Amino acid sequence: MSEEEVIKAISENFGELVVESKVLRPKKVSITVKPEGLVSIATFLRDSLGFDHPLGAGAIDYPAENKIQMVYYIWSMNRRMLIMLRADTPRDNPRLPTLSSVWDQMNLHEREAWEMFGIVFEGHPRLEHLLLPEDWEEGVYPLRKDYKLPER
Amino acid sequence: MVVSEAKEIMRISWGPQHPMSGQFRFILETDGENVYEIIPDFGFTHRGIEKILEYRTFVQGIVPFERLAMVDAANVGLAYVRAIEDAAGIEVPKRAQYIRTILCEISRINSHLYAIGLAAEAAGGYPAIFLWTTADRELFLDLAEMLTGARWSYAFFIPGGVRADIPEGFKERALKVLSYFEKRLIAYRDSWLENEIWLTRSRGVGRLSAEDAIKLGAAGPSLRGSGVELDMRKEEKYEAYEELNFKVAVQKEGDCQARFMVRFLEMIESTKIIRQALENLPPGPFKKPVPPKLPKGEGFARVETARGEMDVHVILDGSDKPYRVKVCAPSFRNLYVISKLPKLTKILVADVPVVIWSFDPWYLDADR
Amino acid sequence: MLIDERCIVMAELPIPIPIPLPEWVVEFIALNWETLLKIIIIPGLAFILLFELVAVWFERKFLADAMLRIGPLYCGRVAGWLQLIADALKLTVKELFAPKGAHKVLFYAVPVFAPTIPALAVVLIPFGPDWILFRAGGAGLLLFFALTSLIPVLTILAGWASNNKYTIIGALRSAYLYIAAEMPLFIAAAGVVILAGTFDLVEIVELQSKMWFAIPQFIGFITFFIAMLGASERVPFDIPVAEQELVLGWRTEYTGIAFGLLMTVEYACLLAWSLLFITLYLGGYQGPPILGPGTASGIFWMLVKLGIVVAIAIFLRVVFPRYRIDQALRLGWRYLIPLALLNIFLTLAMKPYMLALLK
Amino acid sequence: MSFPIGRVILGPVELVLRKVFDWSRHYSLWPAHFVTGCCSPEFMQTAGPRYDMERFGVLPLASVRQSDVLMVVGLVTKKMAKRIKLLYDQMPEPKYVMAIGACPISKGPFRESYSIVSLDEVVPVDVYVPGCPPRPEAILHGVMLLQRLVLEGR
Repeated sequence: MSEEEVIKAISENFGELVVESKVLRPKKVSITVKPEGLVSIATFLRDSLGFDHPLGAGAIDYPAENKIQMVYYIWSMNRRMLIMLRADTPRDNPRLPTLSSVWDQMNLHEREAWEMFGIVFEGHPRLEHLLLPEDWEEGVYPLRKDYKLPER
Repeated sequence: MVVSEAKEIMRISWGPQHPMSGQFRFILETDGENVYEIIPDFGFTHRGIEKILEYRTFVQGIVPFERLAMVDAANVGLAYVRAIEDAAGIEVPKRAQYIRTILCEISRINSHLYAIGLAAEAAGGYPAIFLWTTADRELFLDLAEMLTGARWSYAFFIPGGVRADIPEGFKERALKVLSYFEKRLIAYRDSWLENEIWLTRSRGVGRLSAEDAIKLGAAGPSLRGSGVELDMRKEEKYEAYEELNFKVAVQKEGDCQARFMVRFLEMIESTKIIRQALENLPPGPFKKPVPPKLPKGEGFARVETARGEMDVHVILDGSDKPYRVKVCAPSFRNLYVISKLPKLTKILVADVPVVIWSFDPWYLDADR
Repeated sequence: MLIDERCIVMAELPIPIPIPLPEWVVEFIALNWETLLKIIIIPGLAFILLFELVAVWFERKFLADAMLRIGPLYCGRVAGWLQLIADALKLTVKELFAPKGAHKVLFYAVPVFAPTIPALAVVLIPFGPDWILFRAGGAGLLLFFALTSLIPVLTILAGWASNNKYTIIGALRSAYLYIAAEMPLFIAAAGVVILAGTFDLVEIVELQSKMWFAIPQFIGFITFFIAMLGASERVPFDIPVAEQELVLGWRTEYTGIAFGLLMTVEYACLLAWSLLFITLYLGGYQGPPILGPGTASGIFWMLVKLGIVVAIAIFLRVVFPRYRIDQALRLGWRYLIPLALLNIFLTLAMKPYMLALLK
Repeated sequence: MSFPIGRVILGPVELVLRKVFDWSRHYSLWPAHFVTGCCSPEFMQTAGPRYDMERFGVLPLASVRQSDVLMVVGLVTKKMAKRIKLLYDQMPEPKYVMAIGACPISKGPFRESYSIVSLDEVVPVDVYVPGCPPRPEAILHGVMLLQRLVLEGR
């Protein structure tokens, strides 16, 4: 099956960098990676495994495990398969290498993740507000779990 | 303010208050005629829906979620509901799947009519086609109102099935509307898609090659207009699309005309789908009871909305509210492709409305 | 201004004037009541304003009908006929202000002077054998073209004075389009002048008593109509006022009555050009004398033909989207001008046969 | 104190003129093309053939300069609020504001969102049209209410 081939190919080339990889659904693979190996695995995915169509990227906040997980959703056009590339960063000082060099669409997604979660992407050309108004006060990240909505 | 003295490039704001810009702002860098840069300015309609959903139970969350792309509320609502069902492993009865397919296709035709109408308006104040499509949309709004009780935001899909069964008399009325609509489609094709001035305005304008479309991440008709065959209804085979036979509309040229031809052919396919779904509508229950608290889990749904493929990633933590909902909106990707287009082809100031509306972005969908 | 030689004694005054006017006023009216009538009523002020109201009302109703809509309905109980009067009155009451950086003097000068130019151009058109306000000594056509070529100057002034990026682009486009549309107009009209041998509009119309110039000058007829649409900025050439791209083109910054006056410019241009089109190609006031021999049937026929031509121009707005500016210019330079030149060569070559046809 | 002759002579004339101009203003309310939220398809339907807005003389125009009514259709975010304030100031004087949809009135289905404001905090509003989205008949009813308001000479 093509899912196992992909997982096998990745674990061979980047054995220790891959934290965990499993097949969620037929044709949907999820791989959790250490932040240092993110860029190299991403370029490997795009060039050799054919994952060329980026769908989106978002972050998930786990205050219990004190980590923020960034998820990249990439679709491969000829394999007809979706991969969820995940990377965890500590919650207090979230830092991740940028993937906008690999898929240029990630530029916008990373800006959104920065303003909503506070993840600082090293090497990102222009980390500015995307969805929030310009005068949004610094340090307040709305999508984090500890940001309670005003009325509730 | 002048950006670079050498080429006297000035920066025009295609502001939120502009007949063709809708709720969005593009900053154009142009020297009066050629456009060198289209910079999208997001955030004018950002409501923070992903945050609001974390405070709403599953059934309550459908109402704000459908506001993502109100024109195509059924498909968008379906994405959220399927994500929850995927996360909790809920099976939907056969009849509910057929009813869902019917409403999704009605909403798709609605949305494509809106896109074609506004494109005719963008091409040059061509009011007749814009108002004709508005008139035809009224018919489909009446159909949706008869089925669900609401014209736009249906909130008709709930985890486990559909809120109500098909009222009797709906089938005859739907068939009447569809036969009338097929005649209207021929009228649109003759009077507009083959209109000589429209062809000069859209043929070869905003050309997007297949590799660029894939690399930049275009979605839906914008992708299929460039010759890439990717339709979630065929990939994911969700709801009743597996048993119904229909073709995926694909065009090769990748310019504005091709994108609209894709939408036009998709409308023809949608009418066929509705007819087949109405013909062999299976008996049986239309809803399965679902407990309010769903077990812990992670679900991912991909639905082909009228604007492209919407992916919803839901994470449940055992309570009656979702822990986190991540939406990958098609219009967000289309707007990104628009911002990269001036680097791929030559675009004039007069072309900008036609090019923008050929991608049919829905700005509320992009801003979430 | 040529005053009529026939001196009418006050007694024969057709309309008894009950109002106690001073002596010299009655004398003045008695002397040239006919010219006053021309200035105020037919080719003059009232006609242009009335045409403006009727044309805009007809356009809104016609467009609405083509779009399966009803259009203005409740403002006048019958078919919304009072709608335009309501709009005009409302515009007079609106607040007038100029944008911050605008050049105040020029900004307000343009709406005042702009409508006068097409109105002046309408003065030269003959509505009857002797019902012409200003014959311009036999050079009516030349003065007409001289006047109408002033309009792009004012558009650029307005665009520049409004100190807004959109208006500058709109004004420049209007200038490009006007040049591309004016050339074919001159050359096509030259064809008619060669055939008629004179610039005087009255003689041109007299020559068309047996057969209109549209038939011998058919290529010129088509070119003139298309170029006329371009010159009066009707669809598919209404690029300078392209709502979708440039908000309202060079008229964006005007509010209240200034905007109203600039709307009259657009429709007065359409009126002027279609009147010229009728006199040159459709036989002006020629037509079977229905309301008696004299000027009455002439005026009647002019109005009928005007209605038809304007209705066609308005109908085109429903059917066609808009050309891009470079496509419109290409159409103008690459197709219209060669066609007009071809028309001149044909008239030169076949002039004797055409004249035989006309006699 | 001299007898206000001007008031006595011109009083009735001014009254008649006011009546005429109010009549003309209430029959030609030009909104600007400005949709800010998800109710925009419903606004297009109201301008469409079945519920034709133009019967009341409501003709959407391109720029705010020539408009009388600022029809805010749909939600108002903080970023959009600045632009709405800017637009409201640019409109010529006898101007009105119509809030169409539940969001401009009371933030609608997103009431606890962090980036939405209700229209009252931005500009003075004359007519509220509730509904999410309001039916075209409701929008037309709002237009009629505004016409009655204009007739009273507000």
